[in-house]
Amino acid sequence: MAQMNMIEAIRSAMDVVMDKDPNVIVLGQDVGYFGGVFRCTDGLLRKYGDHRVIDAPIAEGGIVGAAIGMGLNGLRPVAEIQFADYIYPGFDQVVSELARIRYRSCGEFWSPVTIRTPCGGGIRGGQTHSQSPEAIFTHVSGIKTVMPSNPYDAKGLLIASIESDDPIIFFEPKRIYNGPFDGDPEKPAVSWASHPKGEVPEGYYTVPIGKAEIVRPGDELTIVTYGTLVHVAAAAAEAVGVDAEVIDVRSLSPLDADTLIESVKKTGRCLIAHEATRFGGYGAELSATLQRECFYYLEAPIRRVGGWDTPYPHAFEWQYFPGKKRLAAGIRKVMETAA
Amino acid sequence: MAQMNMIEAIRSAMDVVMDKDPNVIVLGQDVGYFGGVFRCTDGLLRKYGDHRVIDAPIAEGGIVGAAIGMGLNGLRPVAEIQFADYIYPGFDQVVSELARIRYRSCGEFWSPVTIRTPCGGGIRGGQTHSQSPEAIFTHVSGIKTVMPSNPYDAKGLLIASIESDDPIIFFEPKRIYNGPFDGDPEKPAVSWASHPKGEVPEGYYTVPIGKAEIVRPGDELTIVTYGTLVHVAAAAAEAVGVDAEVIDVRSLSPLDADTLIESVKKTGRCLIAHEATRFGGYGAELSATLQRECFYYLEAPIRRVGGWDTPYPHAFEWQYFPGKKRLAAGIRKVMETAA
Amino acid sequence: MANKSRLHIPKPTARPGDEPDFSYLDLSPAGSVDKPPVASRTRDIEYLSSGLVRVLDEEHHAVGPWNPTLDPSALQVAMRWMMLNRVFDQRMWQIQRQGRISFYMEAAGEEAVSIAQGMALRPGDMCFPSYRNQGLYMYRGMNLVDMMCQCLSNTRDMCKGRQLPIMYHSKEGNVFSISGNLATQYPHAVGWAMASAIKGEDHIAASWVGDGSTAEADFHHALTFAAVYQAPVILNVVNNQWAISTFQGTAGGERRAFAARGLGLGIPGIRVDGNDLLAIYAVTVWAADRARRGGGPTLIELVTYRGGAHSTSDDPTKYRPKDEWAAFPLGDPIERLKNHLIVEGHWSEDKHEALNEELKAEVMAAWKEAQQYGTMTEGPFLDPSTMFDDVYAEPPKRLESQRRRMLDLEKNGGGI
Amino acid sequence: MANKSRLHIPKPTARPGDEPDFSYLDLSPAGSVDKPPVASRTRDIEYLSSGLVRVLDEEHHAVGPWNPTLDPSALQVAMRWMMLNRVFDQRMWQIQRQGRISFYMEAAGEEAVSIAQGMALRPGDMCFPSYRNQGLYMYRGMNLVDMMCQCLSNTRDMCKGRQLPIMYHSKEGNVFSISGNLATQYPHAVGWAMASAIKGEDHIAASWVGDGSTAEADFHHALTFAAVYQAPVILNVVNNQWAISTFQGTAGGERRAFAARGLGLGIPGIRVDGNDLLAIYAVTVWAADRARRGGGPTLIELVTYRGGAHSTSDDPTKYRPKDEWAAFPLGDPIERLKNHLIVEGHWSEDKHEALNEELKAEVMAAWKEAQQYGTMTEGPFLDPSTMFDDVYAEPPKRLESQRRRMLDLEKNGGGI
Ligand SMILES: Cc1ncc(C[n+]2csc(CCOP(=O)(O)OP(=O)(O)O)c2C)c(N)n1
Ligand SMILES: Cc1ncc(C[n+]2csc(CCOP(=O)(O)OP(=O)(O)O)c2C)c(N)n1
Ligand SMILES: [Mg+2]
Ligand SMILES: [Mg+2]
Repeated sequence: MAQMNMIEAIRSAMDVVMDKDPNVIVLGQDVGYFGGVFRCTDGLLRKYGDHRVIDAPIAEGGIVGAAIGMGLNGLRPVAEIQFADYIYPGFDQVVSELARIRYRSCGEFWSPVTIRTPCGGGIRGGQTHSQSPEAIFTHVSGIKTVMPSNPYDAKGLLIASIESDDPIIFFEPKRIYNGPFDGDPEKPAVSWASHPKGEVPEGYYTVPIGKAEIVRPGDELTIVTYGTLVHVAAAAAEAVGVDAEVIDVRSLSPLDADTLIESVKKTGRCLIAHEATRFGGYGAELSATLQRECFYYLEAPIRRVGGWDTPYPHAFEWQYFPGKKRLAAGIRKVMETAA
Repeated sequence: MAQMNMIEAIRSAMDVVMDKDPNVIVLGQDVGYFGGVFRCTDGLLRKYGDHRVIDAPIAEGGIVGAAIGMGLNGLRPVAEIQFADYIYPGFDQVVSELARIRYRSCGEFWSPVTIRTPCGGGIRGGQTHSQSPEAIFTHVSGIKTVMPSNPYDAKGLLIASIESDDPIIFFEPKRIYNGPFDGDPEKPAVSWASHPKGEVPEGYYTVPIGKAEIVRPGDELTIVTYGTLVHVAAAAAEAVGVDAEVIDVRSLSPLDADTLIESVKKTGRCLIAHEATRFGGYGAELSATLQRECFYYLEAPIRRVGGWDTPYPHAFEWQYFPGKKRLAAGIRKVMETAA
Repeated sequence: MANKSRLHIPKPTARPGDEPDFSYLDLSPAGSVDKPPVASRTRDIEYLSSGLVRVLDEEHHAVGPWNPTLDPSALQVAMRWMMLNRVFDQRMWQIQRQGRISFYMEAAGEEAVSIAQGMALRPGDMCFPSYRNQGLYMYRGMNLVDMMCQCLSNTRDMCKGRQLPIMYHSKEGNVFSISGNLATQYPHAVGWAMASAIKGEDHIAASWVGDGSTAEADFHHALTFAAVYQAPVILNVVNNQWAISTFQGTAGGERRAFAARGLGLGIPGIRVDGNDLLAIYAVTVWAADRARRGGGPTLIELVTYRGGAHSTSDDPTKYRPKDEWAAFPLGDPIERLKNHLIVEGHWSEDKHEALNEELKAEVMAAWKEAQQYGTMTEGPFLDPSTMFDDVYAEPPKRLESQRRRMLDLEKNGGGI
Repeated sequence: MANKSRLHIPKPTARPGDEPDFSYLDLSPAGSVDKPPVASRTRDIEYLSSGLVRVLDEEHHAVGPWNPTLDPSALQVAMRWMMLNRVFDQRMWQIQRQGRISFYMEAAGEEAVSIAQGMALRPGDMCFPSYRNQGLYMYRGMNLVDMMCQCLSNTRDMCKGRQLPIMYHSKEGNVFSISGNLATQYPHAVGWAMASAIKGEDHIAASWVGDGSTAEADFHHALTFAAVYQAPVILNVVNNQWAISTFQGTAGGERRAFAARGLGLGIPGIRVDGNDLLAIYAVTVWAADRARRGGGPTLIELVTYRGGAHSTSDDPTKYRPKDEWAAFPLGDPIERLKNHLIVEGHWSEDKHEALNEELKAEVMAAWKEAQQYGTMTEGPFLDPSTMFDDVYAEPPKRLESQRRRMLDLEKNGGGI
């Protein structure tokens, strides 16, 4: 098996599906000749030609709208939005069209668009290159929302997304493109080479959409999280010395509630963590569902750790980012409380 | 005091503030000569002239963007988006600009725009004239989100919103424009005349943003809701015969968590209800906050009743709408469960 | 020019109580606009965006270079479709007024748009219509009973009760599904056309928006993408002078025709008499031919008038003169084709009247049949639990459990 | 025209390894474009959108009707600002390369845009710039130390560490705050200008976007609103030939100049040599005058070249020839003004060199001073808890409690 970082894994996913299915095409800003500002589409233009890897004008609404039209005509478009923060100009096409065409036409028309977009902070991008807007999309019926936390899942989930007949927003936590990150920016960068999930098959495989993964089994506490924070959570649990079960949600909608519920029933305690602004974030949905389903098993209130309810400030991203320290504090809080 | 329905109360709010402050202007589709498709701006053009009541092109992004610019130049714009379902084309201007200008310029620039928009179903409007997208906005730091449930609050909150230096999304539940609605579409329409909150002062007053209201005191159960469902919830509690405390959240962000927490601590049981799609809805935030703060007081899991996780279907709106029956079932569920 | 900066507020020439005034419309006489070769460069055919392509002259003859010289029989067929469109709309409007459907939108005065363009396109071409293009669905094979069942949200409703009346869709007829959000279909058409070119097929796409909707972002997105990739697409702006209560000037139509909107991107524009079936047919064939031969997009502005209210929820007497339609200088598309056929000896008032009655009967018969599949008040009724279908191809589990809870609740009031 | 529909993929004339090729640029000789009265009707001045207004000729003389005949001293001042812009950018670029700031964007090759337009506008006019208009902030009074402190996110940072470097704002100078989202400032400018007209003031607004950004929805919104209300606004498109890796053709610039984008709405467009300070100044004064006198909006396309990388995160050698800038036919704005002043006898190579050294010293001195307010690695540091300020005018309680928790956590690792 090959070693890949997340960029290579994502590129490999597109390569594998494009090779297999001539209807798969890629479009987005700078994805063609240049290979994408994060290099995720590097080499695809040379291999598949300019009718399948298309540099688009700077108009996210146009990219999503045109991709929908292509999908209606039998293609399987993979659209890149350069930063998740820039998906808003295309929001109407996502919510009112992409998510709704199958429903309103009773299945006669549909468009299997996958929208890939890098999200999250930690690269000193400031407030418009750091957002994690996943909660906004999970609330929209008709689309699915996925966020991998490692190269293996990224490739398998992306292939599954592209092949899915449902429209999917595929969030890529850019902080971990090049290596896992335990939340401590002072430590030297780690590469995916040392991580088991950095081992990625060259060829075709899928990771099913709608399945969470227990990345670290444990008995005392369940930490439900996704994206970059999967790694931070594991490190924080380690640091606190709690036998935490860390669950990577991976597929935010559809949500694999069963896996989460089972774990929380087992541990009786739950911490939810994400990078996005906490108020009205996706963690609220997780908390609401888990408290309802696990009420009689809970020994302490479910707590959420998230980004503060402010924009993501450039200079203070490490104070904003819910890092190891904040997660550790959260873990302690959930553990301390007497049952 | 005058009798007003919600349309008249909203119109009166704009009238009162426009009269008081020459910088208040109104813009939107069909708001001028015609007076708005729901008549909320009727008469304002004649009274204040076409430089203060402005018919806009059909471009929600342009309306919000231009309103922001006007606000930056000292005006206090009240923008109407004809249906909440049509706010999405203006989403980027709301999230990336309106909500963020004060922050990114450290208070040097800001624009006090109020966006009024009718939301919710129950008027046979089908999936694009029925949505309640409030959750999406409550997740965005930098804007405030308000939804009144009666004429008195509508006027007082709208005046407070227009006068606020913060940008505000002001949702108007259109099902109750003309009268309160207990969730039973078969019953003859009721007018606001018979409702105490249909009594509205002609002149200036405000209802503070950030304050929930206990609309029906009770001891056995807390129902937290807002908009149209305030009336449905009260009727459902009546029907079930439970001594429920019904709280109208009114201001979704900022949230008056204290009032809610106090009530739930008192009753030990909580049902949350809203019309929007449940998954990832605003009810999730309410539930997450309340379970954390009231954990040791809860005698049963907090439950949420919402619209189903589908688009709002035209012919089945009463099956989609969380009506009296569904709320009653929810109440029973929360009450049944042994502590 | 004034001497200080000022806000200009566009005002229609007439409001209720005023005399209708269409002096603002630039009209050219029939036959006066040259017809260029399809392969012309955009810069050489800018005149098409400011003139008005017309074929039917004041004496009802078909004249000039754009005369498509269609067979009289083809024109009679076209006539029939336009009349059917109108008769259907009138009946459905009444039906809405009787409270038997919840909503309706008519195309009165604009029927030539859908019928002429329907005729000019090939069956394999894909249409992305607006809500006033019901004629396109009809022309492309949707039967009246199906349309009525959609409006009734009954057991035969193609939309299974999910959509507002008139929001049809036809996979078979290659006519896309209507959206509530204005202009969103425009970039879809461009993307569809791009895909056609990518796949090496020669099908083209066409889309329609109203004058008011040109202000939306998707109008710009569509034009930009169409120009950049030279997509084989026809982008139509149906300028019926009014959005809801605002006139075309509020959408930016005061200074330059909508046909000129793409010129800055190198997209040729043609302004055509939207009530002249022959002219519309001719310009559409021209644009389709150009697209199919690799000439890229064309923007067509169809100058017409919204004869009726915006929708059944609207009351136009509140914002425009009652008799404005009668004063519209381009008349009524049905009358104009009728007069043409009559002067050419292929039609008569009697035949017209007879056809009208025949169509009324056809529509009435359809209405009878449609009601058998259910009405708003009488069964059979659609199963409401179908509302959980088609949200996804592979639905999440929670939708299934919500469906069960809903059914449970319908039955015995239990569960949430 | 081909014989079948096809997808056109815009391709730049040269990629790495190719000879630079600017043959696609339509150039007119200096002085060759007529200057119309400000009160002209849009349709009579369409020629301004296809020609290229230039004042400086090949021999460095100022010629033709657009020559603003500015005082030599004014030109020397302009020269100084352009040079300062460049020297500042070069220094900050180095500083970024040394890892002492996180990010930077330079305006190399485009300095004339900000300086000439800054000169042409009045202090009461409001500017809504793009991220490449740092020259505007400078010209309108922001001092270098403040700009550097912003880039350093230090204790004197006007943005309190919230914004990426270069995202300045100046209330005092009437220059708006930079957004990360492209083109969003365009409708703000239009709304601001509308408010000015509503209030009966004669201040105008101006905004800038790049060629690539014209594809965004807000470009269309701004043009539509500006045209409809005849807002007193100048909408500038800085066509520096490149977005990031895509050239201006990918934004729809292959067939028609960006200056023509508003013609379909009746907005006059002027295409100007973006490296000719005199020409830019002249057209901007013309457009400002027109706006102030009630003539409404003007779209100005400034034809220039992005001399540097897109940003410090970019490597342009990956997608365009290394020597493309040197081959750009409109040269370098600083060189051109220098040569003009020299041939007119108001400047010399020596003076130029001396000024350059002086400016370098000024920038170095500023850098020294700026660092005293803190750097990324050395204090004093901003208080991170300021991140909770200014989210709202009246903040919700939860922000206060989050601030407390954050401080608590910073101190003793407790609480969440
Ligand atoms: C995004 C969006 N904004 C607003 C509306 C409300 N609306 C429906 S139709 C209409 C007027 C459209 O006018 P026009 O485009 O001229 O089409 P016409 O009705 O004349 O055919 C408006 C404002 C909508 N449906 N979608
Ligand atoms: C809405 C949005 N989409 C994408 C981007 C990413 N982006 C930043 S600059 C840029 C290129 C802009 O090119 P142009 O408008 O020509 O301006 P220039 O950099 O040449 O001055 C892109 C794609 C963004 N900042 N915002
Ligand atoms: Mg119209
Ligand atoms: Mg550029």
